[in-house]
Amino acid sequence: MSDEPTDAKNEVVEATSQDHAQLAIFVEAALLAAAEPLSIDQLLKVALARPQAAPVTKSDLREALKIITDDCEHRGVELLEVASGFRFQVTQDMARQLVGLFEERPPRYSRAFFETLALIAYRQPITRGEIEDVRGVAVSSNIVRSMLEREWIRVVGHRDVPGKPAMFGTTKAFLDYFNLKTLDDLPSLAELTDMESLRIQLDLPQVEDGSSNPPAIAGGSDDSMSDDSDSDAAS
Amino acid sequence: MSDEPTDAKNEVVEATSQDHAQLAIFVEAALLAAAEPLSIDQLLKVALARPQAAPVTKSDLREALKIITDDCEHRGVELLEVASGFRFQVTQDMARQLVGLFEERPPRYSRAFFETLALIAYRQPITRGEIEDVRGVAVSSNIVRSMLEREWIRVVGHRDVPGKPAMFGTTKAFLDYFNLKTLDDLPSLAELTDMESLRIQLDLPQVEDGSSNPPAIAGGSDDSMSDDSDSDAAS
Amino acid sequence: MTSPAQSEMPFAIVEGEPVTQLPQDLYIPPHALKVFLEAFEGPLDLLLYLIRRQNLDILDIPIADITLQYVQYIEVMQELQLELAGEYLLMAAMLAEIKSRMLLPRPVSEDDDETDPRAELVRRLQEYERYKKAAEDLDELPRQERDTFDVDAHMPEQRTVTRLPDVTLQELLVAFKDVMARAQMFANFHLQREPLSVRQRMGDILTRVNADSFAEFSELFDPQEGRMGVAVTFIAILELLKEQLIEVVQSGGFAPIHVRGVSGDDADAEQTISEIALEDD
Repeated sequence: MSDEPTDAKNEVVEATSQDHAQLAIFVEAALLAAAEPLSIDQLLKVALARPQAAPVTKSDLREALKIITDDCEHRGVELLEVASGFRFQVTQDMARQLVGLFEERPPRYSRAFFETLALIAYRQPITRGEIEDVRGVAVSSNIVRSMLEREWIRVVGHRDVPGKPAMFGTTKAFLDYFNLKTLDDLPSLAELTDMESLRIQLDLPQVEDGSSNPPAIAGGSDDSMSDDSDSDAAS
Repeated sequence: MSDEPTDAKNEVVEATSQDHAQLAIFVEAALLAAAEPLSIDQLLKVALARPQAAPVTKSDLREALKIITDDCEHRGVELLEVASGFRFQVTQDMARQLVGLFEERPPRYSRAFFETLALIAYRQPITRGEIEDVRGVAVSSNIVRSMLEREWIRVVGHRDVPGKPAMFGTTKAFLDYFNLKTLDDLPSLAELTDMESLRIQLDLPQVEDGSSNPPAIAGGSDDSMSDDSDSDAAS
Repeated sequence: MTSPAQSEMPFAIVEGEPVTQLPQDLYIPPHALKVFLEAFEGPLDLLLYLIRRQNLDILDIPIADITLQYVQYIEVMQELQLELAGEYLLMAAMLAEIKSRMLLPRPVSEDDDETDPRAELVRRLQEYERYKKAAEDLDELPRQERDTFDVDAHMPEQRTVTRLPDVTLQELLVAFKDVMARAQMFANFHLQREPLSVRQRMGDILTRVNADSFAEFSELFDPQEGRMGVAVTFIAILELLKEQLIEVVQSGGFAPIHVRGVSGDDADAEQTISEIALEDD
């Protein structure tokens, strides 16, 4: 059967558009199931490996790929040819709509992070070695680095001891984040005794999330009466 | 929106079939882009997170999912609802055609593996000792470990007997892998051909949506008042 | 009921040929027999095979015949030096016991199944067969990676906004309190570091475990001693293990860990069981 059906030979069964539509379904499934892009050669190999493989040529495959491309016009995915072959890809437009899919919940800082930050805030200026002395364990470089990156701490000098270790202190950005005017506004340990009053007093920063959609959520909960009964049964 | 259009309010924009078709395109892209199945709740969250989100309800989403299902009728992929949500997958028919695509053979599991898995699935919560009682041989640690690693089973509690052995139950990932929505979808157990005195009763746990197993177990023993007459005779 | 004549029943099929006798002069490739015998998932599976192969009624097992066949399998396995799980020998003993009880005159109420010595065996066989079947059903369910495949579309690169964790002042304060409290603890610890020496702890542990009885691993630790105390105990246990003065045993993957002192050998329980089994033959 091979590559190019010669016009002369009528014996050669020529693939009809019906066949091409069938092939397109197969190619679509193959591209969606494959982890990597597939080249025409790979597609040909896979097509010929089918249990009852109808003979297929590369030009048949190109026809099928064209059908898929046209079919994608009104979909959120498109057929894309990249260096190593063809693959399905979410359109740029749609990708922007899918932000909610990949929005990670912000990670939480470790206990080590909080303790280190607290020591820097309350005992500044302080060296890493001194933090380690109090905590009884080594302080990971990652923790210090992430605080420096957030610009919550800075190097305020060097202790005049062997090795000249850096001394850390908090920044203005740190005060801003916690809505503090000066370090004196940091709560004292004594204040911890009454958690309730603490919470009121502190005006803890709310998570500002501009993108929350109050109207949409309201709309959703409007329907919840009727919806919930459904979803109970469903899930 | 769609479910209960209040006749009075004309201001309420009703989702048209046009809107549902648009939503279907979005949902299709979301499911294709997501690595895991997405539940209705997750889809709703993602739909509402769109930059210019039109209000969307769960019933709108169900309409969209229906459109997608219909659309798949003539494709090599299908929309399936499994335990943790909806996902696209290659149809079984098409999967057989795709043999040439995958070099690796699918993972094979031993009989011991499946017998252990079956006991956990049908008799959960169950301890290792109880599995061994039925099978008449020791359960290898490797089998249990590989099930835990695949996250097909998990420890759902500890039996209140000496040694406090762990009780195992299956996970949503297990159901997902076997294309099941709930434990009720498992093939039913063979009937016992009974001698008069043999009354082996199976306590198939109910699948409580969302709620994890431990409370279900507690519930089980709560119910014991009514059940005990049976189960006493059993085990 | 068919009376199963042993001569007609091959106890193994090797390369298509039925084998009705123990291989004595005839050479059978041991690996072939090994593969065949290893296909059984345990004594219940082997028994079920023997029963099903002869279309016997599971509710009315001819115990004498089955026991004979079963024991022959066990012998072949032992001859091939297959690693024979203790459960096989236990089952042989159980069959022997049922057999002897069957020989005793039955109580008057003949039809009362409760008194049938086979009842418990039948119950176990049925239950096992039930889950054996369930396992086969499970294996046949269409599943990912074999019967269907996940599909995926590529997601174009997105400028992802990594959200940074939120921190409250309260969390900071609590962390400060914790770390200061711990520093206090460390200060105390400095005063009493001496008594927590590893060597002394090793001695303490050795007096608590002895060769005759196990001590539970977790009981060796005293939470009251704090983290350093626990650490010292742990180091002491490791040291004792290294010096082979104790052994640590866990019966299974998630079972509790036990510790005992090392001494002579353990009695061989399997030996006794296999003697019972063969004695009865």
